[in-house]
Formats: sequence, structure tokens, C-alpha cells
Amino acid sequence: MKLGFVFREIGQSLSRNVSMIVSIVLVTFLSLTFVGTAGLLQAQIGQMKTYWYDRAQVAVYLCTDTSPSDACPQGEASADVKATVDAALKAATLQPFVEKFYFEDHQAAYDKFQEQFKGNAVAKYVTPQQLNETFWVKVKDPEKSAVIVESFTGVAGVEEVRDQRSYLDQIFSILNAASIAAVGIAAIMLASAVLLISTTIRLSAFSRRREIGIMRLVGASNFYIQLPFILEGVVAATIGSLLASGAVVAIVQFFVQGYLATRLPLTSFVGLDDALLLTPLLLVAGIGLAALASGVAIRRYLKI
Amino acid sequence: MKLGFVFREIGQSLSRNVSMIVSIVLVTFLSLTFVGTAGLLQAQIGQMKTYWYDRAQVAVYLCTDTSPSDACPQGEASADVKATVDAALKAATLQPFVEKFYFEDHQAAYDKFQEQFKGNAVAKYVTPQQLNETFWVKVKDPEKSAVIVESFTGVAGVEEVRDQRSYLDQIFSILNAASIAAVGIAAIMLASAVLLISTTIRLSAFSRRREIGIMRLVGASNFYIQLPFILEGVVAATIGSLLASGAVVAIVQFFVQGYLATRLPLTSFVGLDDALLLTPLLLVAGIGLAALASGVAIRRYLKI
Amino acid sequence: MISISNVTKHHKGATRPAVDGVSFEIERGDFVFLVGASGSGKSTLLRLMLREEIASKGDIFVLGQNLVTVPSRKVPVLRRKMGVVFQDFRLLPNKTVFQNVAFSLEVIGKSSAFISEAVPEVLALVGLGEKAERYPNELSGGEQQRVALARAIVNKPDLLLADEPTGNLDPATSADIVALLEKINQAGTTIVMATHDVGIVDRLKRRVIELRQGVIVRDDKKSGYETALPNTDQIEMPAASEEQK
Amino acid sequence: MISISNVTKHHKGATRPAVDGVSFEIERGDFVFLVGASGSGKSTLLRLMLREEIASKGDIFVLGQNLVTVPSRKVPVLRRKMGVVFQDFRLLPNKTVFQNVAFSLEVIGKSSAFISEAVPEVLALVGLGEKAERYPNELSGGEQQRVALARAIVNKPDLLLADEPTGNLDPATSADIVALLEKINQAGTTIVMATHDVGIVDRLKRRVIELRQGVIVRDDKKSGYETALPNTDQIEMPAASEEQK
Ligand SMILES: Nc1ncnc2c1ncn2[C@@H]1O[C@H](COP(=O)(O)OP(=O)(O)OP(=O)(O)O)[C@@H](O)[C@H]1O
Ligand SMILES: Nc1ncnc2c1ncn2[C@@H]1O[C@H](COP(=O)(O)OP(=O)(O)OP(=O)(O)O)[C@@H](O)[C@H]1O
Ligand SMILES: [Mg+2]
Ligand SMILES: [Mg+2]
Repeated sequence: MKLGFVFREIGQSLSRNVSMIVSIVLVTFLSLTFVGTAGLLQAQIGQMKTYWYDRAQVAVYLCTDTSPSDACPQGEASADVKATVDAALKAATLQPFVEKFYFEDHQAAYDKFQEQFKGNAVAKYVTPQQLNETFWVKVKDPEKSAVIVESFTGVAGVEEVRDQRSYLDQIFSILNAASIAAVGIAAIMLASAVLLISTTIRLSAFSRRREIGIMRLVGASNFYIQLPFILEGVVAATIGSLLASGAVVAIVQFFVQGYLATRLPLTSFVGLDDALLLTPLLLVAGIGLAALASGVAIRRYLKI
Repeated sequence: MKLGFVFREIGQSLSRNVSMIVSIVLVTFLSLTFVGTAGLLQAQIGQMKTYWYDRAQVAVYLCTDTSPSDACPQGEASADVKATVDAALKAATLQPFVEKFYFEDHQAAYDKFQEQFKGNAVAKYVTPQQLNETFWVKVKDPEKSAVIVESFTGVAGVEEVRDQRSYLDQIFSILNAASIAAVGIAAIMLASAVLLISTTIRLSAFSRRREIGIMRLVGASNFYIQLPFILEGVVAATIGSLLASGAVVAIVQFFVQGYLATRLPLTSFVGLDDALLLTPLLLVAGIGLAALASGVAIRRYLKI
Repeated sequence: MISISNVTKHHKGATRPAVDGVSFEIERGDFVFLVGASGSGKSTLLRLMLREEIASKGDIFVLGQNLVTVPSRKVPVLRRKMGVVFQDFRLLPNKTVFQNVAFSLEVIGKSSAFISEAVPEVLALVGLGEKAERYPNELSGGEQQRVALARAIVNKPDLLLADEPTGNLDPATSADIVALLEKINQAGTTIVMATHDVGIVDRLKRRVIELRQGVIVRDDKKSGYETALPNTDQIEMPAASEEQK
Repeated sequence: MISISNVTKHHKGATRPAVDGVSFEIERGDFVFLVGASGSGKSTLLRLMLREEIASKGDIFVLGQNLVTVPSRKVPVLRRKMGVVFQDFRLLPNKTVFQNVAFSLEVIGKSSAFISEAVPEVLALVGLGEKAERYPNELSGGEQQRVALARAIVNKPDLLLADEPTGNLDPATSADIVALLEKINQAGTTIVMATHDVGIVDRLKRRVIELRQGVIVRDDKKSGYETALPNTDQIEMPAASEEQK
């Protein structure tokens, strides 16, 4: 087996089909970039889920003097109400669901509000008394937070019980949709990449069928005949995969970390480590698909 | 000229290269969809610009009792201040820039605030006295709004002068970035589509060079020889363009009008008319590129 | 019909011209044999007459046009009046025998009524009536050669250029084909045929043009294959000649 | 060396078998001519011996293997011991003469030292030493045929299958090539050659196997081209035969 000969044959074939190879490279590049982007979005969702679900809490808002009168006919919640809620949260019925909870009084709520809306015109209109006193309940299993919500909804002195997770689910569903769109585009483009690779190889084999025929007749082995064609597709796909990996890393480095992360410093974003985890997957996917596509395409030219 | 013969030849060639044709169709489809999306984004930006710039105004906020003391040392703006501003706006110096203006007092500002933040907790914390009295100035040429801003900034009794356009420019710059990204992806994909078409045609011609040679030797004219190849690329590109047009119309119909427009009823979005305006452009672009790419590709097989 | 004067064809990279200062005339209705050793320039001369190649020097008048100066766009019309049989057949592998012959009529715009009549007729003429639906790779070498001949004559050309049309045929089939060519010639078609077949040339006693290294060394009316000139081609094949001795 | 018994090859869609119940043996060192009319099955028989086609019935032993049953993966090794010249040359158009010959050595893994010695030698042998850097489309038909022959013999095969190796050659060059084949044969290579060349067969007086419609009608030692049997092939060519009369 003389490798020099094989490489010369591949080189010749590549240079003959150069525009074909360039389009394989481009299509592989684009499709794998989309695959990578979809992967990044999924990683981002996963990261946000663990981060936020971890912090997800149920808020039991107690009545204030300014609460709407239909929910809070007696005005400001009394100390009794607070004791009742506190007791209920510590009772055996809810114990399995509650991890921990704490009480936030008017002043604490005001401080938090001022912090959150710092610089905003609204901040100056608000007084501590207007803000609800709140029991923040951290549940053990976010999926079962409904139990807490049901337990305190409609209880006298409680204005509203809100599961914070419902906010997050909305964000996640948007991110999910984006990820699905990226996967969809990636799927169409992967399909065209596979078609393209197998067609290139098939056409390459077709345009060299005399050569293949002669190789067979002078006694070249199948492996020897097959190799240049498969390598041809693999080389092109590898270049495309490398470009796609570069693009994914660049997206994370410059867009996510360089732009998004500085704009939204409180959100945790996917980092370079996630991107670097994706790149070998992209390489394997690109090369594997190319090898498969070319292998199948060349098969029917190999009957002796 | 027998069309039946030409069409039979195209049909044969298409069916022989079917996977190639499918990948041309897919790549043309995707790239033109991106082109269309970029076009839609630009149309959207244009529409929002005319809509919002039309309404864009300069707000001259007068001092209130709760204004920060460094901007408003005298507290609530006096009737004098109002008269001065009113006179300045009517004076000959500013007349060329001002189209019209009106004064909004505390109550009107409160009503507007309540309307805008309906259902929001903030609404109930605000009193009319806390909200600024405002001169809303509609300028003749939005590009020259700076004149008004400069005229009133720092005037006693004026808390702040704000050009509303600066808010919008931010939104536009985001949309613009999205549109540029779409154009960039579209450009890469168009490049691969053109490469793909010209390569397909060239390979198709290469694999049929005996046929072409024989056609030439029995005296077939160049037009006759060329036509099937060019039509082959054009047919594939046409299918791709039609799919892309369909995708653009679907995006507008279901995503923009069906989803975004119902969510954000106050924003005016691109409509079906914009999409339908884009479709012939996409078709022309797809078919033109394909005809060009195949024409150039086949050229060198046509020397007699 | 054909008037060739001082034609030289020098291929790029070749050490000597393939055709070197050749002049002759062929009248309408002539039947001319081109003979000469392998590589003496017979095929090149035929390709020049078809304007598949363009002469480096000299003038080639065929069917009233000077092929050296005629613009490309006029060539197709000219070729429709010529038939040609190539040494390597040039059949289309993905078309049947019938389609191969019909193709040459289709590309010049003949009606399908004409095609469906003319093609079976000419296939029967060359003895391939039963193999109309076969593909070229299902035919023997001689059968392929006959398909090429059928394609060349189906349009009743004014001029038939044939490059070794019997090279792959056994003597009996060769005789049939030559008889066919004679008949076509009697019907008015001018024929120029390159051949190595001693038997045919000697038997027909037609005009013979012999080439040697691109030069005409003999142009005899009613002649045979052999010539008395010493065979100087041997200098081209030193090794093989040595082996022979 | 070769032992063929009761071999029939029926192509799909053909009305009669191309080779029909053929049996013969060829010893190591033999020189055998295959003759017969166009379409009589000579090329098919050679392709069967190369396992390019597989027999419908019967056994074909070549170089100790039964080609009808041998698994595909053993075929390459077998073919490396055979040389073959095709009726249609089968040269690679995008490789030079040198590369065409070298290619067949490269694909079976010969060293480049061996290649750069053996190829010029064999090219000189067939009289193409000066045309090593030419491409096939720059060669005359006869020159291409000699390249094909050079490729077939460069690896000093045990068995040489040649399908009309002189079909495109003038009588003088043919004689040189045949002399070369005789020399190769004397060096130990078994040769099976299909030909239409009456002169060569008659002059060499070797074993002649004659086929007619796929059947062996003659298998004579030291024989000539002609036979006394009536020519029944004519029924295949009704139209052409009529023309002749
Ligand atoms: N395109 C080309 N480039 C370079 N040399 C060429 C080209 N075509 C032909 N030749 C050379 O010109 C010479 C004449 O070739 P031509 O094909 O005319 O010979 P021929 O008389 O037909 O021979 P044969 O009987 O073997 O077919 C040969 O030596 C050949 O190598
Ligand atoms: N693949 C095939 N399918 C159908 N028929 C075939 C196929 N190959 C050959 N034949 C037929 O088998 C017969 C024998 O063909 P073969 O090529 O062996 O003839 P040959 O003796 O070599 O003739 P020639 O001297 O003209 O080359 C022919 O009639 C041919 O049409
Ligand atoms: Mg020739
Ligand atoms: Mg044969």
C-alpha cells in the first residue's frame, strides 16, 4: 500500500472538483454551525434551568393597607395571620414540600425594591408600607410547588400566592423555540450536506469510472479503489466541521461572553467550556456523515 | 427546434442527477429564505422608522416638587417658566424647526401614566403632583431635533429635555444587526448555491461530454446544446425560489401577523403585501443566478 | 467538393507536424482510400476536413466553404451535410442503438415521423435490425462499428468521412460493409475512407492517397494498398523493429 | 493453465447466448488465436476468462481457480497475473502514456524504482519511447493500441488476453506487434488472441479456435484463418447481404 500514490490521487481529484469541494465545505460549515448553535441554546437552557429553578420560590404576599379590597377586606395583615402562615409552613402536611422559608417585612421589601429599581423614576414614589410583607418559600421539588400555592390561596390576610417558576417557563419556552428553529434549519442543511457529499462522490466516481474499471482490471483491491473517494468527502467535511467549530467558539467568545454577558451581568451564560465540549461532537458528526455518505455512494462502483 | 426533444433531454438529465438537484433546491431555498428574511427586517425597520419618527417628539419636562434639587432648586415650575417656554417655542428663532407643540399638565400626565401602566402595581403609588408637566414639541425635521434640546436644557424650571428618538434608535440598531446577520448568512448561502449550481451543471456537462461532442459533430447548434443544461439549473433554482417565497409568506402570515402582531398590538408590523412584494424579487434573483451560473459553467464545453 | 492546398497541422508539443504540406482535390462522387502506417496522419486529415481540428497553415475547401476561416457559427450547418465514422465509434453509452442513430437526426431538428421511418431502414441496411433496442456495451466491437456507420449515413450526407470503418470486422462482414459503401457512393455520396485493409483496397481498385509521416507519397487512380517505396517509418519504431530481427 | 468446460453465457435480454456450451483446454505456453465473425462471441469468451463477466453455466479454471465460484475478494490477486488488451483500448484520457502504463503497476503496489525502470523499457519495446509524455487523445489509433499492449505486458503476466490488438494497425506495424507477442510467448507467457487478421493467422500457423454464434466450430493445431464450413452467419445480416447481391 503506497500512501504517496493514494494522496496524489486524492489531490488530483480534489483539484479537479474544486468548486464542488468548496460548496461541500460551505454547506457543511453552515449546517454544523446551526447544529452547534442549537446545542449552545440547549446548554443555555439547561444552565438557566438549574440556576433559576434552584432559586425558584413561591411568594406568599400578605395584605397591605393599599391592597385591593376584594382580596384583603380587613386591610393590613395582622400578626395572627403571620403566625398562622408560619405555623402552616412548619406543619407536618407541608413539611415534605418545603425546603426552607423566610419572612420579608415591609422594610426588607422596600430595600429590595430600591435595589432592584435603582435609578428608575418609580423608586421614589414608593413607601415601605405600600409593599407587601412576604413569606418566601423555597420548595424541595419545583415540580410540586402547586401544593404550596393551593394551601395559601384564599386564606384570610393573604393577598396573593405566586409561583415564580411561571415567569421562567415563559423565557425557557422562547429559548426552546429558538433552539428548535436552529435544529430545524440545521436538519435541512445537514440533509443537503449529506446529499451534496454523496452526490459529489458519486459524480466523482462516475467521471472516473474508466479509471475505476481499469484499476479493477489490473487487480487493484477494493480498499485501494475506495479510499481516495471516501477521503475526498472526508477532507472536505473536515474543513467544514473545523470552520463550524471555529464559528461556534467565536459566537460564544465574542457574542455571548463579549456582548451578552456584559449587558446582562446577572444572567449566567454558556461559556467557552461548553463550546469546546461541542467542537469534538461537531467534528465527529461532520466526518462521520461524510464517511458514511461517500462510502454508500461509492459502493455500487465496486462490484468486481 | 423541437421542444419535445429538449424537454426529454432535460427530464433525463434531471432524473439522473436527482440528489444533486435536490441539494440545489434545498440550498437555494435556504439561502433565498435568508435573503427574504433580511428583506423583511429591512422593511420592518423602514416601517417602524416612518411610523415612530413621525410621532417622535422632544419632551421638555418642567420641574415638580419631587424633582432632584440640583436640576430644580426652586421646586415646582412657576407659571412664568411655562410662559417663557411657550414664548420661546413660538419665537421666530425656533419657528422653522417646530411643527407644533402642546402643553401637558399634571392631570393629563397622570391620566396618561395610568393608561400606560394599567394593571401595573406602580400605577397606584403615583400621584398627579409627582409627574412632570411637559411641553411636547413635534419637530419638523427629526434630524434637527437637537436644536430644541439645546435651547431648553439648563433653563431654570426645566428638569430635563429628552429627544424621544434616542430610544428608538436603540431598537433600530438591534433590528439592523439582526438584518445584517441575516444578510451575512444569506450571502454565504448564496455563494454556496451559485457554486453548487455551476458545479452541478459543469459535472452534468462533463458526464455528458461525449453527448455534447457528438451533438456538435452531427451539426447541432450551440443554442440547442446549451439549453438543456441551463434549463436544468434554472428548473432547480426555480423550485428553490418558490419554496423560499412560500417560506417568506408563511413567516409573515403565521409568525409576524399571527403571533407577534397579536402580542404587540401597538407596533405596526410588515404585512402580507410586503412579503408578496419580495417574492418576485426572490424568484428573479434565484432564476437569474441559476441562469448565469449554468451559462458560465457550460460555456467552455461549447467551443466547436 | 474537397480542395486541400498546402495544409499543415502541427499539434502543440508534437515534435513533427501530423500533416505536412498536403495538397489534393476530390471531385463530387469520388471514392478515395487514405492509407499509410499507424501515426502517418490519416485521422488528422479526416478531422481537418470535419473542422474538428483547424489547420495550422493552408486552405481546406469543403462543400464550398474554407474550413480554416469559416466562423464557428456556420460550422453546424456544414456538418449536417457530412457523415462521419470514427475510429473509436463515439456511441452514446446510455442510449440504445436506435436512439444513438435517432439522436443525430433529433439534434438537427428532423421530424419524429421521418426518424421512425429512416432509422429502422438504415439499421436493417447495416444488419442490425434485431439489435435496435440494445445498448452499445451489449454489442460486439464490429456491431458497434456498424452502428456508427448507420449513424453516419442515415441523413444521406453529401460527403462521408470514414476512419477505418472495418477495423473491427471479420473479412466477411467487412465485404458486406464495403459493398454498402459502394452502393452509397453510387447514389452520389463522396466517400473518403482511411483504412489498413489490404484486401479491400486491392479489390476495389479506387483512388488511393498514401501518407507517410504526414506527407503524401502516392496519389494514384485505380490503385492497390502496397507501394514500392522503401518503408521509412521504421525509424519511428527502433525497439520493436530490433525485436523483429 | 486454462480449462473451460461446457461454458454458456446468456446476456439478459439477448435472444441467443453469446457463448454456447464451449469446452477447451489451453496449456501453459500456448499461443491461441480466437477467430470468428463479428458478434460470434470472441470478446465475451475473453471477458469470461478475465472474470469481467461471470458464466451462466459451466466451469472456467484459470491459473488454478474456478472463476465461476471464486469469491470477489480473490479476483484482484488473480488479475495481477494476467495482462489484457481490450478492443476499445481503455486508456485513461487524463493520464499520459507513461502514467497510463505506470498506473497499472502503482495500483498493485509496485515500487517507484521498479516503475521508473520497467515503463520506459516496455514503451520502447512497442515503439512509443518518444511519446511517453503524450496524452491518449494526442495519439493515433494504432499508437493507442500499442499503449494498451504495453500496459498489458509491463508486469510480465502469466497469461495475456488480447482482443484484436492489431485491429487499428497497418500491416507493417501489425507484423512488428505480432513479432513482439511471439517473443513474449517464447519467454513463457500464455497468449489468447482474438483477431480478424487473416494474414497474421495464416502466417503464424498456431492453434486456431473458431467460433460461430457462440459455438466452437473448429479447434485446429497449426491452422490458418479460413475454413471450409459454409458461412451461416449471413442469416444474421439479411439486409446487408441483400445489398451485396
Ligand atoms: N492532439 C494531438 N497532439 C499531439 N500529437 C498528435 C495529436 N493528434 C495526433 N497527434 C500525432 O499525430 C500523428 C498522426 O496521428 P493520426 O491520428 O492522424 O494518425 P493515423 O494515420 O490516423 O494513425 P492510425 O492508423 O494509427 O490511426 C501521430 O503521431 C499522433 O501521435
Ligand atoms: N452485455 C451484453 N448484453 C447483451 N448482449 C451482449 C452483451 N455483450 C455481448 N452481447 C452480444 O453477444 C454477442 C457476442 O459478442 P462479442 O462481443 O463476444 O462478439 P465478438 O466475437 O467479439 O465480435 P467482434 O469481432 O465484432 O468484436 C453479440 O451479438 C453481442 O451483441
Ligand atoms: Mg487514425
Ligand atoms: Mg469483440
